[in-house]
Amino acid sequence: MHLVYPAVLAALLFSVGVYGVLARRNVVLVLMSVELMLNAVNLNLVAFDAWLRDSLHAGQALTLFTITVAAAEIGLGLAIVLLVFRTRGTADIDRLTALGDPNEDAPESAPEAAVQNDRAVA
Amino acid sequence: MSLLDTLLRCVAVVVVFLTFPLIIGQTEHKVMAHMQGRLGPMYAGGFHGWAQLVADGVKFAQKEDVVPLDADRRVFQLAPAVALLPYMLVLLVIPVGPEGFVGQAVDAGLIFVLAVMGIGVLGSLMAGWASANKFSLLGGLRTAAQLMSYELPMLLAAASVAMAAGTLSLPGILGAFHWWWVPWQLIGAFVFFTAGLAELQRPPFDMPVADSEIIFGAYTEYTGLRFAFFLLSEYAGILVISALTAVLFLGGWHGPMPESLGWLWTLLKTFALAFVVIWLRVTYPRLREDQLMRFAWTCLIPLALLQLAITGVVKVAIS
Amino acid sequence: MNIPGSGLAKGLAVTLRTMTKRSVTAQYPEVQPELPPRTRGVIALLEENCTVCMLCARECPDWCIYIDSHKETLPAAEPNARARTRNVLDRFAIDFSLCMYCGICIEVCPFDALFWSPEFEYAETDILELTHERDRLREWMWTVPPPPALDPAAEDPKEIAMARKAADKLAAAAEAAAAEAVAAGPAGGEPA
Amino acid sequence: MSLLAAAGSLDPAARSFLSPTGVEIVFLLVGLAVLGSAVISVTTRQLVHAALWLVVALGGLAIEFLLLTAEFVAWVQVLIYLGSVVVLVLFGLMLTKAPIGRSPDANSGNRWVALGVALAAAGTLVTLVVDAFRTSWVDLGAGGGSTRVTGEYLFRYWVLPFEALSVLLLAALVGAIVLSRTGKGRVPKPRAGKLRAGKPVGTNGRAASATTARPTASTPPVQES
Repeated sequence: MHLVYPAVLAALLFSVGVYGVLARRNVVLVLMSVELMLNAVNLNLVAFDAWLRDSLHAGQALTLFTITVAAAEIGLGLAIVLLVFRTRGTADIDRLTALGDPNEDAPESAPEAAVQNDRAVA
Repeated sequence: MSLLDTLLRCVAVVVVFLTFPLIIGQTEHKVMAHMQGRLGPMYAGGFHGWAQLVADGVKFAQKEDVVPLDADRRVFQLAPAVALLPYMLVLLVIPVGPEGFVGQAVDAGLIFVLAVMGIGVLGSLMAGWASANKFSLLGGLRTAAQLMSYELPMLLAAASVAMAAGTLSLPGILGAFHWWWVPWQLIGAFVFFTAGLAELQRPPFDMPVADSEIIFGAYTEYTGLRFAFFLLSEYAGILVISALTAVLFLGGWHGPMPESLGWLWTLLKTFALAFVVIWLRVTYPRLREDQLMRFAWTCLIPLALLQLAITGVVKVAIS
Repeated sequence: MNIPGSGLAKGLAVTLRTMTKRSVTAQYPEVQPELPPRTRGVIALLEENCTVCMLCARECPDWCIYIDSHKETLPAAEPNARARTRNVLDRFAIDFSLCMYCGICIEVCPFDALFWSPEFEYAETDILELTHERDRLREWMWTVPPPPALDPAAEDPKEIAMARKAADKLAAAAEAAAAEAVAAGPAGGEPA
Repeated sequence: MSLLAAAGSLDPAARSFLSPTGVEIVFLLVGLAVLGSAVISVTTRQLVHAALWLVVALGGLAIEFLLLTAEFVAWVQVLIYLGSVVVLVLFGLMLTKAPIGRSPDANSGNRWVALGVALAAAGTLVTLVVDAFRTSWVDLGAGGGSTRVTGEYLFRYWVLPFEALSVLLLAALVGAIVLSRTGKGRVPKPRAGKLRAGKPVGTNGRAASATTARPTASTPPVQES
């Protein structure tokens, strides 16, 4: 198989995930987009593992580790989301700007800030 | 493996998938009735109502297929298929007898089985959310919570067997089986079977479909054939769990008879376990939601870990 | 003493034991129930015994028995005798929508024309059809079981007891007479 | 997997993009399905539909893993992603009251910026990848990802990271439990609806607990969701 196919698919999937992370307002949807990006990485890892015929199978091992980490991440992420939803009554990241600098609290910059927070959590 | 062979195996699996759940269902009708001092169905088909479930199927097919106005149409209609198909896939890899008497031998069969069974939950979740009914939603949420909790002990118990056999392939596990595995893996068998019951939402773990408090959980709004699919998936689930327990913990085709009759042993053990499933349903009352969770986290998981430790110690000791 | 899980095992044992026992369900339409003797099903009429005395209709607490009759004159059997009149039953009906199965009619009937029949399948779709006429009541007569045998230890019925008493008395008197005759024989012979 | 073995042993002359092997065709078709469902998943306004399309995408990726002979990884993908992660996501969506039908506030205002960034990223990455790996050929040997192989490399060469992961999982478990515990009186009761305007977050929890403690106070009691 041409290596290009999985590589391009992974690149496109990653871009779709990027779009999702940037464009979504609901935290759960953002988490889902992060999952897509992680999966794109997994696909790359598996494909390159098959290409390099690595005797240590570093790619597949790392894929397994990524999947595990993703499971832990989604568990923690959802716990945080639910906690936020319970205390704030919303799962909308544009409105979770309490930690932002009030002087720079322009509506455009809000999602990025929240995404940053989210990344840090993940 | 030729095409004809593959085709034959698939047809066989489909036939098993369509008939065995009915047999289990009929057995449940009769066994439950007799355990309650009743007779159960007696009319359909003449002899002791053997065709009751066929009649039920005809009845379901005649009913109107209602989709609630506020429901999410597509998801609502797709949910029964999502609930049903995984069990069929699982049946494909369960070995019945020695020497390739299996739909399709998969290298990581155990993982495959547990992974695919996990997808079946999605059907209940979809149904619960898409019905636009608060009882359905509650049922869906309970399903999700219960399934997440019981998946863990089930996996751990299965891992214990895989550890003992040194392989994840189901025929491989059976190939390594010795009779003394039964006492060795007894705790694991208990955990696996109980967690399997909970995965199927069978009584006494039927909180998600508790009819006396949330009507029928995620399936409240379903009628006709789609409802029948959910029921079929429940009975197919009994078949799968019983067969898996028989294969993993009771030695599948092993028994005091020539190997050519091994499939008989598998079927016998499977149906004996299915009988136990029905028996438990008749005997025990439903667990409350918090009891359910406590049972999973404070009883089954420690037991499963204990079994893993025992397996490890014995494995090291005998090698 | 109290092993954990013994209660669970006990529960399983109970259901398993119940399964092995005969179930209590009655397969009614296929298998007729075994009714006890003296079952009160419906009231059957033995027309031939009825003299239209109207006692039953009069005693019935809820007036559910309807009787119509006419008189017939029988020609005299003998030349000197009078012609006799006789009551002929035209209609005998019981409205089972009113009947409360008290059985008073059966008790009061002096000629044994009414009986309890164990028949109970007489449901109708219309309440008016529950008034059953005499032909139906006569048909039910065939379902009336023979009266149960008397208890061997029981007292004899009054008639029999009285008849037996009379017979015993007669026999005793005859015996006494015979004994007297025997005693008188030699005594009478001696002086002779 | 005999098909895959055959694909791997093709001679280099046949490795043209114009004459794809069977595996490649299947890979492409499944890849298109994955990509399409991923796009729907990030664009649809129906929240639960997004999660369900994510299921399709992740399931398709499992098939791709199978085609790349990483059998064990594929089943783990199904087990963890489809069986647990998506169920958790759906659980979260239901708990945060995902409505049936479109939710107007699924997307934020900077969609076009996001689209631009995504397209730029896609363009750069695809150009780069195509340029770099145009001629690379993956020889798909059978059994490259079987359970035996996986077990061997995982427990022979990767034991330490594996153990570290278990610690991470434990930490995540404990963290999730701590986060979702409702301590007595400390964490405010759940409530629905809108944010309390003009109230700093830091005092929010305390304020809510104060209101629940004194229901006769002038502030209205917190509404339960």
